[in-house]
Amino acid sequence: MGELLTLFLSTVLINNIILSQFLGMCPFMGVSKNRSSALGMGFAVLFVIVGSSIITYFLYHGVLVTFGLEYLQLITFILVIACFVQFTELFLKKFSPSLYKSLGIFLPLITTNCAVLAVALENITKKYTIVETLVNSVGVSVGFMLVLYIFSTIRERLDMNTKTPKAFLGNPLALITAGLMALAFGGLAGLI
Amino acid sequence: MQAIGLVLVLGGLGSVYALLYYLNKNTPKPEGCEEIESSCSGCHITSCGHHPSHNE
Amino acid sequence: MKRALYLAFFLAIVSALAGGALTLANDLTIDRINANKVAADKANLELIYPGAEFLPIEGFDDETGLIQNIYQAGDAGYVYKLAVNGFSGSGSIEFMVAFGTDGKIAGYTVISCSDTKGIGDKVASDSFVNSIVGKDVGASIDTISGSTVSSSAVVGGIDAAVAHYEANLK
Amino acid sequence: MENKKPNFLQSLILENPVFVLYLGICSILGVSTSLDNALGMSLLVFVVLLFSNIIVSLLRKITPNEIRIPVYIVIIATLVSVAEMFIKAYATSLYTSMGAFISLVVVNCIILGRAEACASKNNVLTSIKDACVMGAGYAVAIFSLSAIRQFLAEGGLSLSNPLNLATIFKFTVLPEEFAIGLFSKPVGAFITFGILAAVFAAYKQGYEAKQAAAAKKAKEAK
Repeated sequence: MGELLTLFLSTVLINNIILSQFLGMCPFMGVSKNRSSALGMGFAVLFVIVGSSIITYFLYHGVLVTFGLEYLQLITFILVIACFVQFTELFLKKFSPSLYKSLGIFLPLITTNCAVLAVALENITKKYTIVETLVNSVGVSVGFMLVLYIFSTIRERLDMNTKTPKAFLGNPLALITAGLMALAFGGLAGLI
Repeated sequence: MQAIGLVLVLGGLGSVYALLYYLNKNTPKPEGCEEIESSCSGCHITSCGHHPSHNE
Repeated sequence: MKRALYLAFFLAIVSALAGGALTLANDLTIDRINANKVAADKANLELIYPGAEFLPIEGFDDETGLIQNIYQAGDAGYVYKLAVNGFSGSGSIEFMVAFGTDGKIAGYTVISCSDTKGIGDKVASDSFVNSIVGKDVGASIDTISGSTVSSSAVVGGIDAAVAHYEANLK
Repeated sequence: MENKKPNFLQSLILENPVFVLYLGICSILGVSTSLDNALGMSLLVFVVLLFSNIIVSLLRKITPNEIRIPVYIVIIATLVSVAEMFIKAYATSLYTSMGAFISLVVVNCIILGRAEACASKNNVLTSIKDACVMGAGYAVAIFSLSAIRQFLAEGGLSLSNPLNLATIFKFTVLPEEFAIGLFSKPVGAFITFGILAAVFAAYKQGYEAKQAAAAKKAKEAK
């Protein structure tokens, strides 16, 4: 149990998907304008990463390995993740408009998101068991949401101040702030 | 044996993806949500569903 | 509805063709990749057992997930290749440790270490190597002060290898 | 200076896919620690972009319009898988140093973006030209970022041929103790990228201001 906790803590804080693996930068740059959309994005990513990690895990060990088709891993994972996102959006549209109202607008953004694919591939290359796969995917999504939320609170203030030089407005300043956050998160490395 | 597995897996996934993508595009958004525009600024990421390229 | 079926059929064909192209590329490169895999480790294996004949042991199960591969070096002993989570993230230190049939640790070499320069890479320092090689298999190994995270990760890896060795191969 | 089309060099900076359009940031930040990676990544992205543009523009007449994007995603995934196999077979050192970021080129927004914006509408020749321009823009971005980060982190630059590891050139200027290890870490990546993006933005703003001034002067002169 302790080992799973270390895995969880290390994926959330130390090997944070954004700050130390640079993945999920596209949504990070685009959607972190305000806190509510950051949270919505976080939950949408959590749902998609956990769902597609489970499906890809069983698809790989169940189908690809038995047929000896490991080299098809990349294309099958992409198709599975894309199908999963489309299915979720379709399901939300049809059956729960309220949930669609809060999460639906983020789903199209995650279709070809680096983080989702990277987690699915990592579960295979790191030879994780199903429990570790779950812990890893939840940890990554929580780490993603945490950094996105913290960043959106900072960014709201960033856009308000008028003294930033014109060239730095918008994304360049956001990246430098992300660098400072990576420095802060780097301090936690000794935790485990 | 391998070839059958390949055609089954990829053909199956491909057709399911096309079907879901097509169905998804044709199901209208639920009534209260037409006007929600995502807060992301006009970016150039074509893979994002909101990118104009998806709804020609 | 007919249009949807046509679209589904079209993408199915494209995906199947893509699979065919991948199979072709795979057949072209698979033997070279496997040769590279053994070659990559052979250089390090030679450091421990120069000139020995190495047999990769397939299908070992190891729940720690740290053991990458195991090689049998003739009748001299077994060499474990491990990747442990050092200071800078998962799999940041790769090393090999060898257990001789005489019950002693026959060798320990670091293959790659991407931890912080000057701190993390002390796990490859001669003092640390000498503190491991020659010890009995299963004897306790102390970590390096100043780079506890990296060295304790390595020691954890060695313990996992010892556990597997004593359980399956001794 | 009337409002002429920016020459090739200027368009590399003005519409740089990475620093101006912010496409493909994930792979660039992760890989740009050394010039070898930069060379490997820009070649990989260029080759995949070139072939994807060619195949997409060849198939543009028969791809049904509704599922354009899914077809492009399948094509790009296949090309990247094939490229990954060949890298694993012939350039193993590159594979170990770039690792996971190779297969992440599949979701690289530049390739899909160009396939959709350009290749699906033009003939093969324009698509090839577009792939070269975008590939060059990507290479400019990743080489400049990697050069700065490697120079600061290791006190010098080195480039080796990925196929046989022969060092093409290697020089160290700063002595070892002046090397700032921070720049090989994520912190350095973010900050260097932010500053470079600001430099590109400043150049673009300067360029547009000049254009606007020239256009105004031309209008007054009339």
